Amino acid sequence: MSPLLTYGIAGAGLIAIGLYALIVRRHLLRKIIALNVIGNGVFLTLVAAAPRLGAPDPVPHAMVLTGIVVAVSATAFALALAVRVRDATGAAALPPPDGDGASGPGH
Amino acid sequence: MPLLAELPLLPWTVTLPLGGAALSFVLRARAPAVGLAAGVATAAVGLLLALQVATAGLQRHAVGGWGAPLGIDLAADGLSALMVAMTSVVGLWVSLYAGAYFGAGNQDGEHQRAYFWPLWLLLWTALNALFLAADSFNAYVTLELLGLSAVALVALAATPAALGGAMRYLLVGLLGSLLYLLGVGLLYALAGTVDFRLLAAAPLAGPATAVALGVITAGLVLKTALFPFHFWLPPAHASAPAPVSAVLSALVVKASFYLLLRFWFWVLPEAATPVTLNLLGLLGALAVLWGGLRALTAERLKLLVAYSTVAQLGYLFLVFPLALGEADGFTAWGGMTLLLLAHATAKAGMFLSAGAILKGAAHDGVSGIDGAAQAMPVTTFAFALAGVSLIGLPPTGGFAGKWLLLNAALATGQWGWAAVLLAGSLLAAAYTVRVLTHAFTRLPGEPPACVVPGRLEWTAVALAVTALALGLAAGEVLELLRVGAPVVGPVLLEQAR
Amino acid sequence: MSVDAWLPALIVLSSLLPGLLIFFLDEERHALRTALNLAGAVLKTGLVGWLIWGVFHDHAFESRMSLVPGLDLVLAADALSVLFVALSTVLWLVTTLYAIGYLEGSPHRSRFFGFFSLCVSATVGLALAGNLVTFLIFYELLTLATFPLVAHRGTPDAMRGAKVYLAYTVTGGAVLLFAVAWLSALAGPVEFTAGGALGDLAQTHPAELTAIFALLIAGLGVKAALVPLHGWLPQAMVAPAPVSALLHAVAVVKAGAFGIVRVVYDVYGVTLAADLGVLQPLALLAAFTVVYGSVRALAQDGLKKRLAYSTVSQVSYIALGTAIFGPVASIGGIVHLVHQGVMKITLFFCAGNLAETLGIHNVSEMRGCARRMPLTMVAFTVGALGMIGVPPVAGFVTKWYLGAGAVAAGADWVLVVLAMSSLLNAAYFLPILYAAWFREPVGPWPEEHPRGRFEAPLMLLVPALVTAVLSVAAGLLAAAPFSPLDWAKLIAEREYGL
Amino acid sequence: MTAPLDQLLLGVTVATPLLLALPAARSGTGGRWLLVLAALPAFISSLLVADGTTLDLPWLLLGAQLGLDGAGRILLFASAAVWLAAALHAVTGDGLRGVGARAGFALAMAGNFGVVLAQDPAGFFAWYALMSFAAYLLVVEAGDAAAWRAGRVYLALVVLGEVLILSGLLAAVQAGEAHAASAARWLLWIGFGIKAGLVPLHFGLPLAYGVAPTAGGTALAGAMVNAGLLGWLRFLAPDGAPAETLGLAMIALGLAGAFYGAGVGVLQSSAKALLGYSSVSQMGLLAIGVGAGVAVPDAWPFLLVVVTLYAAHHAFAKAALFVGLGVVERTGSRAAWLALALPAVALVGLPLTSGAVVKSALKAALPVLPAPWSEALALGLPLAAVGTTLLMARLLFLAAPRGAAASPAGLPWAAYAPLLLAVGLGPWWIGPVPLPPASWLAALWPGLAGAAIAGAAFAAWRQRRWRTGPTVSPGDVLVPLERIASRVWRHLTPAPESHHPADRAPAAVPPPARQLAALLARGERGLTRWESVGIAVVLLSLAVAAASALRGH
Repeated sequence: MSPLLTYGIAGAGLIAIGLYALIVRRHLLRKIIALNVIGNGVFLTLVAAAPRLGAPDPVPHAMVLTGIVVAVSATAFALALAVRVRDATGAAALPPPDGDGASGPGH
Repeated sequence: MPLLAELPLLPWTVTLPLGGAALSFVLRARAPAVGLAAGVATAAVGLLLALQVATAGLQRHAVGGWGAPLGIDLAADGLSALMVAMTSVVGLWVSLYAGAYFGAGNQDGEHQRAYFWPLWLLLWTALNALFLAADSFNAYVTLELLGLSAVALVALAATPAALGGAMRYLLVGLLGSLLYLLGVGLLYALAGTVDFRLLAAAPLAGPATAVALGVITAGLVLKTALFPFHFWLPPAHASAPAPVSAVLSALVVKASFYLLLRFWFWVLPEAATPVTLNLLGLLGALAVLWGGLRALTAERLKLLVAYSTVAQLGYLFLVFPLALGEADGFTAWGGMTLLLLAHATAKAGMFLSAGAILKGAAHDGVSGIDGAAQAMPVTTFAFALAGVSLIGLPPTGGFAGKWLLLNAALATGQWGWAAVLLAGSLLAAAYTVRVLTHAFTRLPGEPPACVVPGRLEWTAVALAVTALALGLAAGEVLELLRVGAPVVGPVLLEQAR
Repeated sequence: MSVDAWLPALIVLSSLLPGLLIFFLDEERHALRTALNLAGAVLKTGLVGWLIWGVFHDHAFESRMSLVPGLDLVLAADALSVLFVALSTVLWLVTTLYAIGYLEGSPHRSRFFGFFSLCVSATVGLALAGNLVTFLIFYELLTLATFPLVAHRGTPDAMRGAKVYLAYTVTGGAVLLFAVAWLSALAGPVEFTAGGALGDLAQTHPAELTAIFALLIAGLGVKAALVPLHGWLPQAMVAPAPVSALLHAVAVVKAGAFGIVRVVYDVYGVTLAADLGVLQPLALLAAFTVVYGSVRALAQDGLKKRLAYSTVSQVSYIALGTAIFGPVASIGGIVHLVHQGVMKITLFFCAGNLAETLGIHNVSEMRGCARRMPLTMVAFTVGALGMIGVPPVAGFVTKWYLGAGAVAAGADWVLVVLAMSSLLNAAYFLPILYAAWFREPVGPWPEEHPRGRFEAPLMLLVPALVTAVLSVAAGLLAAAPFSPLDWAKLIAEREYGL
Repeated sequence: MTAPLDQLLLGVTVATPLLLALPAARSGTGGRWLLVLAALPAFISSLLVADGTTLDLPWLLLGAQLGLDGAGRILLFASAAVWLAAALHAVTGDGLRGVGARAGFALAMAGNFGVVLAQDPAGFFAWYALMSFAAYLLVVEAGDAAAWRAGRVYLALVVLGEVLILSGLLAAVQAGEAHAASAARWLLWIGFGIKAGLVPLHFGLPLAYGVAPTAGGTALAGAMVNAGLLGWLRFLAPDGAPAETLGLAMIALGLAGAFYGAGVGVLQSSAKALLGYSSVSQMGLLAIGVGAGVAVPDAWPFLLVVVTLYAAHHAFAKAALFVGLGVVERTGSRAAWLALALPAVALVGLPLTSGAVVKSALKAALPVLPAPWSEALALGLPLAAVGTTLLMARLLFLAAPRGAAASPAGLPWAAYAPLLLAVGLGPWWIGPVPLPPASWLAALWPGLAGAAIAGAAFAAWRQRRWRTGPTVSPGDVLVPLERIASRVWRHLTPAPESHHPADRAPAAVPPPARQLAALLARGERGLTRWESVGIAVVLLSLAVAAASALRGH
């Protein structure tokens, strides 16, 4: 079993796990972490795809680095937002999508 | 115009708003002035770019002189030029509107006023960069940037609803862009490049390609809020401040759709199968119906408008069965583009007028705008005109687009899609009228005085009128669209002769 | 490019621009608003006069503008369009006067007159439309321009009526759009041409053409209030009197009827339509509508409602005449475009006067009102007798040609329909006249006369009398040159290539 | 051959009453003189205008034409005279006091003259309509309940007649449409028959005559009735198409009318209504004449003359009777009452009267008919004359002045005397038709027989043996008809509703829509759940991937 395949399978597994968690977990922190897991899975897959024709290819690594940067900033932002949500709604979970029913002056 | 052809407009369309964002973030007190200036400049450059492409054809610029495959390239063909132009027009009017919308009154307003501009200009940067991105990875970065700034803008309205909507929006957006990134990575692994042109040239086939296309499609569709992935859009768009809602509905969702087009029509047209095309078309049709019905029964005005966005996005997906794989695809292609542009302007106008009306309204229910026609005739007029374009009544851009799509559907004998177009029109008419009847309903006693500054009114009108003018200038738009178009064919099809 | 290429566009603009300007006038600028209105109306009348002269001498007027390659906006003038244009222009002038008097002192007049002018521009536009798409465009514009007029009062009633109105017309518009798109996908851009524009398609796609015809008629039938698509018309009665007058006489209902005429003569060509066998069903439908409308009118107590159902019945005369193959019947149908217009607008003016001056809304309240408002009731009587078909009022000429044409075409059953409808018309109009002229007045009416020596304000009285005179003249001088009948004959000649 | 002056006269004939209508109506009772003036041009042109004069008015209506021919001249003369007399009577008596009545009088006059002169179908119809509708104002002049009822019936019949006539004309004008031609004749027969008292649509006549004041009644009975007849003469003229059935039908109904009118008329208790029935009976005889001409085209030319003359004679006699009744009513003078006998015997057709001439002429024409009919008529006409005699006897009985003679202002005889004169001189101006002594007896016995019966009845009455005769309300068959009509009407027409039918507030979202909304909301909640979203994402990517992968192979 070549390391490449291992990486690939591992990446896919991570993505699957993350997706599962993102779906079933209610707590925002868990959802954010789940997204990070997915992200890592994606990165792993990219890295796995990196060594082509023997010589390692720098481009995917550059991509992954960029991806990580993006992921970090996104996570930070998500965490901040999660805190705001908890402050506003009292629970660190997604409030049910305020369906209908006209509410007071709010826009 | 040789001079115009020489101008290096591509980089400016990105750097101008970026600089504006930074500047307005630093000079917080002056934010509105700075932001507005930057906005106007960006819009001007964007429109010039469209003119440049129209006259001088395809444009390409290698940032920092690197060039593909490694460097970052900016490229503009007809479609992206139109997208940039659309962003410029909507952006311009929204900026003018926002300048008057975020009152300097309460502390909350101050906060919004301070943070709106940098975020909005950042968003604008991301949009332009995405539309001009020449490679799929650059597109990923701009996509993320776009998503983050959009979420931040939604969160500006600090209400629980807005925060919840923003959070959901963020999670979905991240998931979508990650899926997209996965696809891009796979394609790179296969083709060894992320550049759209090279990808299109590369002989891509096999299961890995298929998986790549699958995840890319899923991710982008998720971000485009195609039915049944629309669940995040209405709360986010409906709870954001009016100018933000306008930008989100008019522009942001179009960005991911634009990428979808790039991949399906340029990169992997040969991977399209009747099944997938009809699947996308079907989801679009369902979106039209579902969104229309939800809008018809929505009780809050902005939610109604948001669901109308869901419906209108559905139309765009009819382009897959109608244009891709057809001999003369340009009819549907042009129709889709016209609808896209018309919806951008009309929907922005609708959100802006809704925002203006609700500022003076007792509550944000649809019935809260009773008597608006008396208090704010101009704004009501804008709303109505925008609605007319959404319905697709002549002579608006919506009509031109629908007409082309209808023509394509009928000439190629794909009756179902024609029926969907009509049903959508009727639903749109129904929910527009629902609002207008309330607006025209006369309140007892003296008509309420108009409370909002005039700028909130005529900016909305301007956008609605743009949607109308689009119908009259459809010919020019289609000419520009032909530059580097992935499909060919006459503008209107004939079956018999 | 000569002025001939501008005239049609100018005619549309002559009411469009004033309308747009009026929107931005503030409520108090009565004088300016009135000036704009009348200037537009008079200018338009002049231009139309020129147009008539030109068309009579076979000038070709055409303004063309390309929206999209293969999708042109064409305004052209042929005999038929000129007939309709002249009608709407003259009646617009009159109705504007009436409206100015009617709405004196009521709020939102700028909005009202703005949409009023738009409405007329749309009507004239679809009259001058040179191809199906242009027609469709103005057809929809008309829907949009009339909605705010119907909703003008803003009362729950008005809103409901307007809603129903829009529900019907927009649906009809969608059907029409579908049909037009289908036809264009089949035959390319369809330009109106006397004798038909479809050429040899009949051989290749008979089935499609039949289906499209049905769809077109369904789409147009909504505005033309063909049963069972007529439901909106009585609802739209909540509109202010001038609007109802315009809706029934010129704008909406007539637009539908005009469209049917166009489709039969200038799109399909009457011969092709006859060959396809689509005329007979249309004739039957129209005939049924004629009778049905009259029967329903009988059962209405609200004056305007009764008039509305009478419109349902009368307008179908046009479709009926169109659907009977043969020049004579066509003349009858076409000329009724004008005749029904002038007569019905008279009736609505009078109804408005009664409501304004005496607060009469129902037939049951009209006893003796002729003693109080003789002139108004004279006009009303003229209109009513015309509807019944009593010579020399215009309605008689229509019935004459319809009947003669039907017999000539061997469709004798139409005579029975005409007879029934005449009887029914008499049955729901004569009692009104009887009560108004011969019964003792009842009900507390405002004692003091409004102003001046006249029973009703001059601005309300004069238009009614003018249209009444017109409807008599149209019948009495039917055989004179340039009478509506004369013009209809010219049209029929050109359509049938006689 | 058409001199401009004659053409001018024709125009003036119809124009004068039209133009004088408004002034006559507006300028008080003095305006009644204008009505006399209005009838003069017609009278003059009936005497002066040359035969075959035509006046074309191509711009009018559908291209109108006025003209005068033989039959037209005779009827114009009679009508003009009758209108003149009626107007004169109104002036010297106290008729036509109402504005509406004067207007109606003038307009109906114009219509009547127009009908006589019109040479084109549309024009004929137009004048006919003008006359009929304007006459409504004369019928309801009295303004009491009976008048309104009669007016309603009259109007209904007019409309029905107009519709039938219009349909008939439309069918007729399509020359060469054989299928239409015969239908047209039947329609026109019935349509015009309504005015000409055709049984069973006759009930308009007695009803209208019964309520109309003298002047209006005279015009109705003396002049306008003939418009219906003229319609027959103009449009039923044989044109080669076989029409025997129609002709025989006309004869049959004509005969029926002759007897029915007499029979029911005798049982009337109002003299005027009785005159109505007498008209029904007389028009029945005329219908026989026309029918014979229709059935036997060869006899048409002769019958045309006969019928026209008969109509003129009937016009004068009936007008004299009507005016006479009016005079007797006002003055109560016995002389006036006795004078009624002259037109009465003229109607009966005793020798030396115009009646005798026209009746013998009619008899002379009838043998042309096929077998059973000629005999039936040879027997029927005398019997009808007996009936007429009874009618006239009953009339004199009813009209007999009761109470002392009054002497009102004005010249009550101003119109009566000339009419009597005209009736008396009838035989001479009707002229040419010979009256062999042999037929004197034939002309005499019905009168005598009738007189005998009447005398017996009168004696019985005098003997108090016969207090109250049975009576029939005017408009016999109408009574049941009216009941049915009113029921239908109530069924069709609404009860008055309130001004504002819209007090109910509009439901913002009607219930079904609300259910839909709930349904959609539930669906939306389902779609919002992360489970569904995640699954959808996976499914979509798999679907696309799978599809394109399969494509790949």
